Amino acid sequence: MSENNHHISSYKDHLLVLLILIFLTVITVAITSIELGPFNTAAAMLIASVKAAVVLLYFMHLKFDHKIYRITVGIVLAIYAAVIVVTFFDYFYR
Amino acid sequence: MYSETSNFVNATDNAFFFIIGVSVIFLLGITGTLIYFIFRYNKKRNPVATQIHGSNTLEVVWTVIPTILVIIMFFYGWAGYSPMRKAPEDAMKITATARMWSWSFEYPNGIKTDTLYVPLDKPVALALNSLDVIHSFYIPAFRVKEDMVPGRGNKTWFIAQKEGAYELFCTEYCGLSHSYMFTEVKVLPQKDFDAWYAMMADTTRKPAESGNPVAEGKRLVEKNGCVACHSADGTKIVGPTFKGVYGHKVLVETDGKEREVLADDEYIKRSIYDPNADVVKGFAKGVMVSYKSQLSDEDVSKIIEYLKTLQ
Amino acid sequence: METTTHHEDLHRDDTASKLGMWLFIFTEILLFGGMFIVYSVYRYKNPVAFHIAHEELSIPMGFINTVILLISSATVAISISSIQKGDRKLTIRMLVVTLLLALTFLINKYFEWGAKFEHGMYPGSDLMANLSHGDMLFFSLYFFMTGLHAVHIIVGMILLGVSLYKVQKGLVHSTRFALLENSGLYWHLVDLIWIFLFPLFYLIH
Amino acid sequence: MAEHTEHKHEPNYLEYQGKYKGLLGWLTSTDHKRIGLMYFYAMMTFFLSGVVMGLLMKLELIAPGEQLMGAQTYNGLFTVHGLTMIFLFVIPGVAAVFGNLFLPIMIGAKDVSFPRLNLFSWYLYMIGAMVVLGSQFIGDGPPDTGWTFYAPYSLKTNTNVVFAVTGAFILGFSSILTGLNFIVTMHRLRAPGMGWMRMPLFCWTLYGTGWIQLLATPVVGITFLMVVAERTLGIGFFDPALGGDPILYQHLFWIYSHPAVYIMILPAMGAITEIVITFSRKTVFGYTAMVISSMAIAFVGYFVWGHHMYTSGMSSTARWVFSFITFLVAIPSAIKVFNWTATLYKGSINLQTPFFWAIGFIFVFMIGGFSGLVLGSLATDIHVHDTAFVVAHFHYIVFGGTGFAFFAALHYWYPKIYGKVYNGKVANIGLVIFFTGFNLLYFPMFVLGIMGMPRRYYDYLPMFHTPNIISTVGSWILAIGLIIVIVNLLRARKGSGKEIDNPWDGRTLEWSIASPPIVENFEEVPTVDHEAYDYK
Ligand code: HEA
Ligand code: HEA
Ligand code: HEC
Ligand code: CUA
Ligand SMILES: [Cu+2]
Repeated sequence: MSENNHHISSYKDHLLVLLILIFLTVITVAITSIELGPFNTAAAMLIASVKAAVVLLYFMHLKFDHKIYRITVGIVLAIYAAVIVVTFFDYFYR
Repeated sequence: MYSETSNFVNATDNAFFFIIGVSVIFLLGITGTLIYFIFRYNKKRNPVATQIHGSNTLEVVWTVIPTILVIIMFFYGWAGYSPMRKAPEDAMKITATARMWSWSFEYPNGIKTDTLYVPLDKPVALALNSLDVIHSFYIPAFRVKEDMVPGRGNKTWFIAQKEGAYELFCTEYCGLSHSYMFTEVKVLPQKDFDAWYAMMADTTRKPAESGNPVAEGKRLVEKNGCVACHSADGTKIVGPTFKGVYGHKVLVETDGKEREVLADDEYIKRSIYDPNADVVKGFAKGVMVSYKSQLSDEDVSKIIEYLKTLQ
Repeated sequence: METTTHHEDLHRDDTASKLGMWLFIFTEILLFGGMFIVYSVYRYKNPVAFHIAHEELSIPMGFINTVILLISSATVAISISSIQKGDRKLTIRMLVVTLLLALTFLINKYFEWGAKFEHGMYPGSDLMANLSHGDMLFFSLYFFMTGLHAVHIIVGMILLGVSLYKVQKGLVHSTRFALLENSGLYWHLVDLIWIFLFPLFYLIH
Repeated sequence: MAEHTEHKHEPNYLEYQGKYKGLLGWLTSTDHKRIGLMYFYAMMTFFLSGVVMGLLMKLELIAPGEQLMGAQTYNGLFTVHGLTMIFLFVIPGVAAVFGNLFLPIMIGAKDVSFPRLNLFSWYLYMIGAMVVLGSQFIGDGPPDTGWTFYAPYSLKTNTNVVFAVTGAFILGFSSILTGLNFIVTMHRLRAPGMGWMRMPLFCWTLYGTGWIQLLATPVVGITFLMVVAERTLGIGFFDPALGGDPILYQHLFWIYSHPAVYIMILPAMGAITEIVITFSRKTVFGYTAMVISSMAIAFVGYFVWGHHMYTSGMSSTARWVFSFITFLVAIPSAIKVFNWTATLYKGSINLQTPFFWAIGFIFVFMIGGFSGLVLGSLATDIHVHDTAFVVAHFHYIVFGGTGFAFFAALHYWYPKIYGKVYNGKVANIGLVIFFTGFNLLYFPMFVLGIMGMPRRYYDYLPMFHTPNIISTVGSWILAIGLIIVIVNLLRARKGSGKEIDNPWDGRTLEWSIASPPIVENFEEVPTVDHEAYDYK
């Protein structure tokens, strides 16, 4: 599968990604410290998802690996999301 | 089996008949086809197989037809079920409370029974509660069932349409005496029901045992389901036996520490009102739950009188 | 998985190991996923209690730990790049830094939990038993989820420790780095989970 | 390529002597075939003990009132019976035994991708089994919660729940690792020319199963851990007295346990597909449809768990959503049944024991499946939920489905596994008795359920007496059939059968090699240049 494409990320890229992640963390803390009501949670979760995507794509190398990995990760996360949605069919409508 | 016993029977049974009907047709059809093929195309009759790789038309046909059938099944099921959720406004409201392993029904005028009495042809809405674990309220003849979940209410309703007595089971497994947690629904014509209702509400009428605290205590212990867990003859069931409790030392665990207490009035009362404060050694915490809402101080002292006699 | 990588060279299949690691990561995601479902349901049912309870947790502490984990993720990533480039020394150095960061994370956690314990707040304590229902759920989840996360940190440290050892022995090198790569993937997963735990427990209200 | 079978110079996997001899040689072996057989022996032991428990329960139920045992014993029995049958027999079931034995061979590989992990899974399985069964003897008595461990009863009861739940957790891990191993094997070790769409259909079902194992099992794992934490540490997750929501427990439990029923049935369907094909000497009807339906069952099956909870107090919206999806999941099963039937058309059917088992499977599976439709529909499930009807449904489909498929597969691959042939006539007689007993045992339970007899009932009202008697008598007939079947197979092993490499003219790769196979299956890895079932 991915035997032949040996993409090696440079150290600089890793550091850049790290900076972005820390920056996003600071933003989350800042945003959640002001009162935004329900958007609070939404914003925090959105940023966490962006961070997770960055980790997955760069640190975990999904961006450079064979696409089978990206597809399976996508499917797994989609199934998980669907499970949450279906669970909340119960809780939202009680 | 039953017909027209409640307002839900028809719709539910129609769904049954449709699903089972379709199923039987398919079952017989497919089984018949299999047997025919085995007969017609066995090695002796048909030594050389014809290779067929498939047919998209057929695949589509036998995907679409079952899909349509299945959607009709869904619809019947849903149509039969959806009225079960909405009790009419004018329904008579009864609270059903389950605990291990007894039932208690409370009527609008405050009386309590362990058998459910309902008037004929009148909607009855039940609020379902449980005090300890999950039970389930099931009247097969009426096609109603709903779980009784502790900590959150649940509800169900029905209109009984035929006079008589019907079984009422607990269908959610709830421990040792799950299979004995059963009682009856009695459907009375409105006139009889009203008479019964008035009689029960009449506080001036006393049961036969009144005046004899020991006998009344015994009746209370039986009526409130204590006997499901406590024997009077020394056998250990789920809880410690009542035999010889009163006046003896008991080893209990209080807040995780063991200690010995004398089973006096005070202790027995605490055991009934707050059973998890002192947990008798060798028994589980949380199995018995408080009877504070069911037994008055007076009741408890009668029970104590009764316990005194079991030495 | 560690057991999968040292076959005789005959059977060696790095891609298989990596695929296996990814599949294992999926199960870990669903493992924590189950808890996130519990968390979101209880948060939905007890919004006020969760709001108040979260203020008991120290944001700076959580923030520091988040940054620590992010840095450690970067160092692992660098160590994987460097082993591929053949820079063994840098690999070793980066792995040591990662392990130290992981240790710091655990020490922080220890103090954080310790402070709670001192206040009488620990699973099974009287204080906890007497909390309101929502608070009780919040702290039960807090201890359970961060506890399980800490277990994963320890497992990750073991994996990285083994990789470090093998790098030093020269058993893991620029053409044979599947073990390190997979341990790295696992470590990123641990980071990934924390990325969600941090806002859920410390920040949002 | 099935023709040339001049081998015999290499020892077969049964006789092979590695570093260790005898039992130790088996216990340390990473050969997938040996591991498969080790699963098989362990599983048969557990199955038979579960069977004896079932028999005891039926004896107790022959009449109202106490017959043999007290209520506590009965409650313990159905719990352990359920745990044994579900977690120790049918969930690993066909996949762990026949998947391990034949998946690598069928795709032309020498072993699975991670042989040691495979052995490790077996050990986890054994440890988990010991812990589950240990809960019988250690601590405060056998768990009495039912295999579902519903909160809050499972949090309150005095019995040994922690042990049983921990055991189930370990078993879950074993199952996850097996699934992982199979998926990677199929991705990496297919022989040259063996494209995805050339894999035998049994492999495809294992592929779908693997994904369910990976993605569903962890959810129940964590749920069980929470139960353990709640019982030992006294923290609240599911106990309403501490603010928890018992219905959430049910959600989490069924998020796993519904997909788990497809873990049980998918490989069984795969095995049946192989048998139907081989014995009609004809390529499968609708290969692609079979592949798609397998994957669809795996996928849709993930979203129907709520049909176990129609009466739990879930929101009405959730109830109809789950009901609707439940009906959709029946479609791919229907497709399979139709394709099996069509495969027979114009075949040249070889009437042998495995084929009869397969037909038996299709019949009882249909009855089980159709009763599933009754349960999937809201109005009717309200009536029969948690009654004997449900018990009948799942015995028909779990025992009737997976159990029948297990025996079908055993009779199908027996010559390959042992290089021996059993007595077909006796096997058929056993099957007929088994089949009769089976229907007598479980069909009355449908009637009981519709009459309203709840399940998990130690005692019942006299009105339920007659069907219960029939059912108990059925269990004895079933027992006789089972004994005949098993003794027949045991005798074949001891006795001197003819050695046969391809007794049924099968076209999948395992029939192209020696019986029993040599240690690494193939002397040289085959190259595949045709579709999965190339009958001419
Ligand atoms: C191998 C395991 C297995 C399988 C495959 C299934 C398959 C199905 N199950 Fe079953 N089920 C269990 C094992 C299984 N089940 C167990 C163990 C329980 C009880 C758990 C417990 O409480 O202890 C249970 C309980 C259970 C319930 C809960 C009952 C209750 O507690 O109230 C429901 C409800 O919807 C249900 C539905 C179904 C359906 C719709 C299918 C479908 O997948 C069936 C599909 C098959 C067919 C439909 C037949 C073949 C099709 C044709 C011949 C073509 C014609 C078809 C049409 C016209 C549609 N099952
Ligand atoms: C694969 C799954 C599987 C299998 C094969 C079986 C097999 C059997 N089960 Fe099943 N059963 C379950 C899975 C299974 N069960 C589950 C999941 C539950 C739910 C548990 C719960 O509620 O939590 C359940 C519950 C259950 C109940 C319901 C309990 C209740 O609700 O009150 C009953 C009642 O009769 C029962 C009976 C039987 C019987 C008689 C068999 C028969 O098949 C057994 C057939 C065999 C024989 C009749 C005997 C053969 C005898 C021998 C071979 C003798 C050996 C020889 C010597 C010792 C010399 N089972
Ligand atoms: C579901 C089972 C159950 C029911 C019903 C039940 N109990 Fe109990 N009871 C227990 C258990 C278990 C214990 C021991 C643990 C404890 O102390 O909480 C106990 C303890 C007691 C004790 C202390 C006994 C001793 O030996 O010190 C008394 C008194 C008592 N119960 C009275 C009652 C009365 C009166 C009723 C009915 C009105 C009742 N119980 C109903 C389970 C039950
Ligand atoms: Cu109450 Cu079962
Ligand atoms: Cu299901």
